[in-house]
Amino acid sequence: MLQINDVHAGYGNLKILRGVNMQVPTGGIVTLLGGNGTGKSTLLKAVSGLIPLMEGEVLFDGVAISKMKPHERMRLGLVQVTQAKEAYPAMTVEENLVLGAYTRRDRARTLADLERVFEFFPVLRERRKQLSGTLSGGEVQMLVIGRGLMAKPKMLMLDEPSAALAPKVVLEIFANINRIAKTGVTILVVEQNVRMALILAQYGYIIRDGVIMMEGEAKKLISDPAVKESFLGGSVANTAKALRN
Amino acid sequence: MALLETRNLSKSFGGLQAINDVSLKVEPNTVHGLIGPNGSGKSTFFNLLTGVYQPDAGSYIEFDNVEVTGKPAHYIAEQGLSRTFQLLRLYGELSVLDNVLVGFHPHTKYSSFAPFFNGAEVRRQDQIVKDEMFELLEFIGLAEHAEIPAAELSGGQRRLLALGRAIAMRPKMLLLDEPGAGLSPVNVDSLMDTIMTLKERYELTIVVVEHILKVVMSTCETISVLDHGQKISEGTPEFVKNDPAVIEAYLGREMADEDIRAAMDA
Amino acid sequence: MSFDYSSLLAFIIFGVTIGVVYGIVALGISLIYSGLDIVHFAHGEMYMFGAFFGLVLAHNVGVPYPIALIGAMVLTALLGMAVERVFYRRLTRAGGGYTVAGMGMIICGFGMSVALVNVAYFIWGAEAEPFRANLDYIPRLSFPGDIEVPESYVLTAIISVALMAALHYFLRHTKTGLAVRAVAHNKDIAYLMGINVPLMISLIFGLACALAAAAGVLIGPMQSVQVEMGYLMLMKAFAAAVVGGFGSLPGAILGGVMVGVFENLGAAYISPSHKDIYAFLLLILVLMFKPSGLLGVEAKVKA
Amino acid sequence: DDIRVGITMRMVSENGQAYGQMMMDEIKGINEAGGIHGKMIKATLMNDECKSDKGVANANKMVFQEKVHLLIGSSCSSVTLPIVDVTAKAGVPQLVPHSTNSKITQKGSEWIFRVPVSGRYYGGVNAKYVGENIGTKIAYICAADAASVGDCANMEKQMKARFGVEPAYRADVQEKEVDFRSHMQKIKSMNVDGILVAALAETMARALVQSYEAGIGEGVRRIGSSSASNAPVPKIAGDAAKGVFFTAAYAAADQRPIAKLFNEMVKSRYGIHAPDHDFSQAYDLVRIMEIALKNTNFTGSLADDRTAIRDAIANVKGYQGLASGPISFCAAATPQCRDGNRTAVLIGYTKGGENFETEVLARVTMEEDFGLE
Amino acid sequence: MGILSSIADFIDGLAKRHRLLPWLLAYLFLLPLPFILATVFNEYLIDLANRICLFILLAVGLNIVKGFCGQVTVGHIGLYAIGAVTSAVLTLEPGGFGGALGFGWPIWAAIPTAVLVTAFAGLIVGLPSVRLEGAYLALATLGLGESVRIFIAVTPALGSSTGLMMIPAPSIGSFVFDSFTSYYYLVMTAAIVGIYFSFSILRSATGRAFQAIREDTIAASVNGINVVKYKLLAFVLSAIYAGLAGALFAHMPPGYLHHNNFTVIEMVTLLLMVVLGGIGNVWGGVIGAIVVAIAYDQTKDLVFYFMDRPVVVQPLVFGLSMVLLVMFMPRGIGGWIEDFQRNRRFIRRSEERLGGTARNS
Ligand SMILES: Nc1ncnc2c1ncn2[C@@H]1O[C@H](COP(=O)(O)OP(=O)(O)OP(=O)(O)O)[C@@H](O)[C@H]1O
Ligand SMILES: Nc1ncnc2c1ncn2[C@@H]1O[C@H](COP(=O)(O)OP(=O)(O)OP(=O)(O)O)[C@@H](O)[C@H]1O
Ligand SMILES: [Mg+2]
Ligand SMILES: [Mg+2]
Repeated sequence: MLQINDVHAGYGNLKILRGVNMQVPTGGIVTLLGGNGTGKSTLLKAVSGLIPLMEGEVLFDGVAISKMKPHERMRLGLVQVTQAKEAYPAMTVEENLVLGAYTRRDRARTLADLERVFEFFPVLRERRKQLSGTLSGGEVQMLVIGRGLMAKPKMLMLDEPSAALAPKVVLEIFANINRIAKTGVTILVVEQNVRMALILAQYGYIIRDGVIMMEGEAKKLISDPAVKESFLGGSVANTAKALRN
Repeated sequence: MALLETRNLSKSFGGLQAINDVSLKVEPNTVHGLIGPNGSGKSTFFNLLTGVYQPDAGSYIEFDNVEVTGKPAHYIAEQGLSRTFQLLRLYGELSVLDNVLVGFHPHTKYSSFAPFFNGAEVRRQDQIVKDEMFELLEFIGLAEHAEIPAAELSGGQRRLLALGRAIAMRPKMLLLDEPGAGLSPVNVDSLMDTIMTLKERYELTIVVVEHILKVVMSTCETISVLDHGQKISEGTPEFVKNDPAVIEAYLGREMADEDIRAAMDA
Repeated sequence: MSFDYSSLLAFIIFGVTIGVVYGIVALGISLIYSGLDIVHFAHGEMYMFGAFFGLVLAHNVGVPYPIALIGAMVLTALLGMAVERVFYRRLTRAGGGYTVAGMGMIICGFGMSVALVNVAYFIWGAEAEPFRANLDYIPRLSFPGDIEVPESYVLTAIISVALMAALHYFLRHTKTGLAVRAVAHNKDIAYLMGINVPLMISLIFGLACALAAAAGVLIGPMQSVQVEMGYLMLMKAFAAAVVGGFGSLPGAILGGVMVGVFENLGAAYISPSHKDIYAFLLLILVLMFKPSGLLGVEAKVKA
Repeated sequence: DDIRVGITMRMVSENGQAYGQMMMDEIKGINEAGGIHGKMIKATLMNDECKSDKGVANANKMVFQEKVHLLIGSSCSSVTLPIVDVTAKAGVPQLVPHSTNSKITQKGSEWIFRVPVSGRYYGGVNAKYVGENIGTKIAYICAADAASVGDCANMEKQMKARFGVEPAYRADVQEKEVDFRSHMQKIKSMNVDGILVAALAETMARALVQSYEAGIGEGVRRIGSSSASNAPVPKIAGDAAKGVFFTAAYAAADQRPIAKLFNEMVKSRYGIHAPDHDFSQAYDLVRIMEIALKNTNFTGSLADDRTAIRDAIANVKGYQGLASGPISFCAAATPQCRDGNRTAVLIGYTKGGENFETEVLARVTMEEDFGLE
Repeated sequence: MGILSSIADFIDGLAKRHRLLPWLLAYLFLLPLPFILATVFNEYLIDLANRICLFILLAVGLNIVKGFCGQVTVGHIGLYAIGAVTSAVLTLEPGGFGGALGFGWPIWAAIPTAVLVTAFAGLIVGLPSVRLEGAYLALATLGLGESVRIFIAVTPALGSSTGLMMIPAPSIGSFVFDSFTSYYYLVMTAAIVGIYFSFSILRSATGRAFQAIREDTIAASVNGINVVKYKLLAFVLSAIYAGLAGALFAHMPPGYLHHNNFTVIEMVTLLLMVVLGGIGNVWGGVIGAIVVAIAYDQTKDLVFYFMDRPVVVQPLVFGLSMVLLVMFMPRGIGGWIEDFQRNRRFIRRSEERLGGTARNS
């Protein structure tokens, strides 16, 4: 579905990505992991076209999309959900969601999808008339994922969907991502919550300083001591322990 | 004597009751956790305490034996209540040093007109303060970056600076709103160290909101749990994490990898 | 002297008829503000250019008045889009808000206003031009108390209301309208929604300038057309947009009418020489009591 | 060595540009005909936008940097007023093309000479005519620009002095007022004999049009202030200009050959249907300057030359050009000596529109002291 | 660059030894300027320098409220007008020549009073800032500023359309400040003192509070800054500058004021100075004032002939250059200076660090 070949990109003169290679198979869930500031979000922006490539190419569904405008890529079914907190603050929740379906012409199906998003995230139904600028952090996160879904994507790229969410919601979100994947949507998810991400995904990449440092089957990575050392030091893994004690 | 006490604290936005009759006490020199589902009102609670929002009628907030209900934010800050924000809100164009100097503002000794009449005194005092703030920057590990604008810091350094700015106020109490969000696991560990050191070194009382349970569970003496604006539980970490109401509303069941995978597939 | 109710009625009617014109210019300003987050200080010049385009079409080309109106709207929309594309685009891309970039926008707008006035001056000269339109097919309105409203004002009121209704429908009930509003807040995300952002920006600008042109052509027959006509209209329209609430379309009209009536009453009963102050007075009064304007929504961002 | 002349005028307005251009053309004509005693006139033209600070800066620049022998300007009273002090202090003769405010010459500068008719004469002529031929129940609409405020005040004073009447209605409106309907509505119910509209051209034209729209009949006479002579008034007001009368310093309907020649010259060179008095005054000014310069003995010392030019202008007596009456100056620094033209013509529009027509109703010469109490 | 940084180092060094020394040097340096201008060029340039000094005062003052405190005001010119008209009316003789109001005060009492009145007016212009932000504030202050001008324009007691005239020039004993040169010492001193104080403010807690409000109002209030007080303070301080500049303008020969010296175009010119120089940078305002005033003056007699018609191109050039400036140099000249300073600091810091480690090892 998505093929990233030797991508270099960055901001202005500053090069962040230095030759990234990745593949996301159709219908699969792939996760991209890495420490703070290693270039995960930058890679997603390069794929969705928010920043230009310096070198390399990106193929989506076999089509070279490197030269396309963001909205053109989006029309092909490549949808990105950015790193939280980027809803339209002065619009209501419902308007935000409807915007997600902007490129679609089938009104009836759009409404059905709206219902589906409300089923995934019932809070949003309660808040449908509220301005999204006043939502709590977690609510906004749900809103932007829901909005991504409204576009009826072939592939969804999620940037840290579980950040700043309550533990219970984290599982819900991941379960929902899984359900979304089951409906045939290809998923690329960037995460800090390593354990959950690797449970969810079939395949994982670990990025460091703008290059892919390690990759492999998620099942293998989760038990790989090297990964554990650099990532599983904290967060959910230890939460379990803390709770047990 | 509690350092901070709220009674019947309420706040509604239009039809939404964001905080509903919360009474809470924080004892001096403790670390107090505040957890709860998203949208349960934790940040709103902080906003009410620090005067960013005005509470509804009937609420009562007392800090350090002074009633501060409905007082303006700067007044409350002057009483010694300091905080960080979920979205940091640093002064992006100011240098790192200036950021902490602004934090020191309530303790400025000269009047705001002094630069006109008594420039020498202003400079003398500023020099003293600057030295002091430099020490603080050394403590949080940003001394090297004192001169660069805050906007040029990396994500993790920004969180540190936000903390530094809050401490520069020499507060009696520090409110931390999700200090660990977005930090990689390694950085979360050093955050916990920092919190404990702060408490000791500055004899601070700290209230921390955090979703990364490890942080609250291992640093807090007491934890309060909010849900839909109401306090649903309070006690030691041990008590809270076994409270069925908290598990139901917030924690969820503790699960092994396989169970999680099964739950996802369900 | 006993209080004269019929002249009070007259002043109110006069205020309303001129107020709707303020309203349509304000509508454009409001649209640009809500769409692009910028206060367009050169909008008065769009109004002026619109009036001149209409004049050229009606007098030099010789088309009938209604066609001249539409032609002027199209031409001015094109002019506005060109100005936006060539000059403003760079700035709006740098970010909205009223920090450095926002200040830049104010100055840029003023600069553009000065430049456009001088371009117009070069083309048409400083002298005012009469705009004679044959409006005999429109009825003259008569009110009790010997008040007559000439046909040009009647026409203005009708067209203004129609334009507003059309715009309101467009923004609230079409998907393109929703997209226009989305572009306002965050262009990056609008891109990710699949919205053609540059096109929307041009669309917003074009619409707003077309509205200003309509006002210019409508008011031409009443007040003649002159290169310097833009500034005063801009001030009134600003007042109207703010009084009604920036970003609120019905608000712009309400604001326009209020400004029109308020200044007419002030001029009639307090002092005619302070007339322009009344609009500002109203603006400041409203802002002090309702900072977001009468019908504006307060988009407070959460702390 | 040239004779340096500085001109500061409002360039972006009405015919401002054309006046400036005509002055430059006339000066070029003098140079082409051999100049003054073999010297060329070097003229610098600057735009003061009708703003006093810019005008003063222009004057300073011309006096101290360009080192002009003679300064011409400005066309706006509010700019001329401060420049009078600049030229008085620096000792530079100044010729005023068309600022009518009476205070300009009352400041007592030895260096100032006014070519146009001072505003104080207009009021008297207007009042006399109105009171004797139209009636004394007059409504006043006065715009807030310097000229119109003066015109209104002078008229009001003279109506009071001659006929003992106060205005029947008076509205002080803004300089660029566009909506007079509420005033007209009030005036309509008052049965006045006439309406004085004192305003700049466009504003006046709008008021005239709106007075008919409000339903005030032709029986009520419309009286204009001196700017009624500017072409935009009949052009914009159209039919509403017909019957309007006003006082000015030049009538295009003047039957003298010199006037006819001038009208044709302006029409062919600048494409203007009929010149107003601002045109004629700008032209007269250049002629007066030429006469004065010809009578000056240039010594080569700037200060002496400036003084000599001043004295030469003060010696201009009975100049008969386009102006409504003879222009004479004298040496004393008084308004009596320096308001050169004391003759106002009463002009009426007989047809409005682009190709408007006027007629001369009367021509009145006033005493030197008139209006100075 | 080498020369620049050695000059900057030199000044820094001086400032370390004595705080006021660089200022005194600058003052001494500027003292003979009129004589240089008059002999090398011509007297007119002194007049230009005087006007530049007034613009510097205005721009530096505007920078306090706009650049430091981040409040978008378009009403500054109204304050300038208030300062000018107040001082003028106070000093004019009652029943004097112009027919305007007059109180016959001595000038040295009138100027401080005018500054106080303006400061108070600044407080009022600042009031909307308590509740309004961004565009709303810009329009509210625009309204207030224009209202001041219109009010002056229609009030005969304040000059209305004929203006206030023959406003007396200041004098000490028998020495009258009525020549370009003597007035230069008055306005130049005022400008230097104004710049100095502007720096003092910026580098004090007051200045930091202003900047904190500019960056994030909510965070500032939580940091114990009384936002309302400091916003108003910024307006009042900038009004003091405007009031002083206005009063000095009123008494500057030929002592004439007219309401159209205070229109929106003048306001925009001021904004242009601040932005060209660099917002939030004290030297920015100074440089902007100098550059704009000189550029304006030099393009004054730029007349092109198009088909034998003289076309005054200055306004067009002025407008377009404003647009292009904002487009291509949004941070102004001050932006360069800041970058330069930052680089220098960076180099010095790394040198110190290297030196430090060298000693340790
Ligand atoms: N707009 C920008 N301009 C310049 N540099 C940037 C910009 N955005 C990010 N960077 C830099 O690029 C690098 C990579 O940033 P990126 O956002 O991709 O990190 P990330 O892997 O998503 O980290 P995190 O886990 O903290 O979100 C960082 O060093 C950051 O400072
Ligand atoms: N200014 C406001 N206007 C309207 N509603 C608000 C406002 N601020 C907060 N809310 C609402 O109050 C509720 C509590 O919000 P709050 O930000 O306090 O949650 P939280 O507990 O901090 O959540 P999170 O953990 O996600 O940060 C939310 O439903 C939010 O939508
Ligand atoms: Mg990221
Ligand atoms: Mg929160």
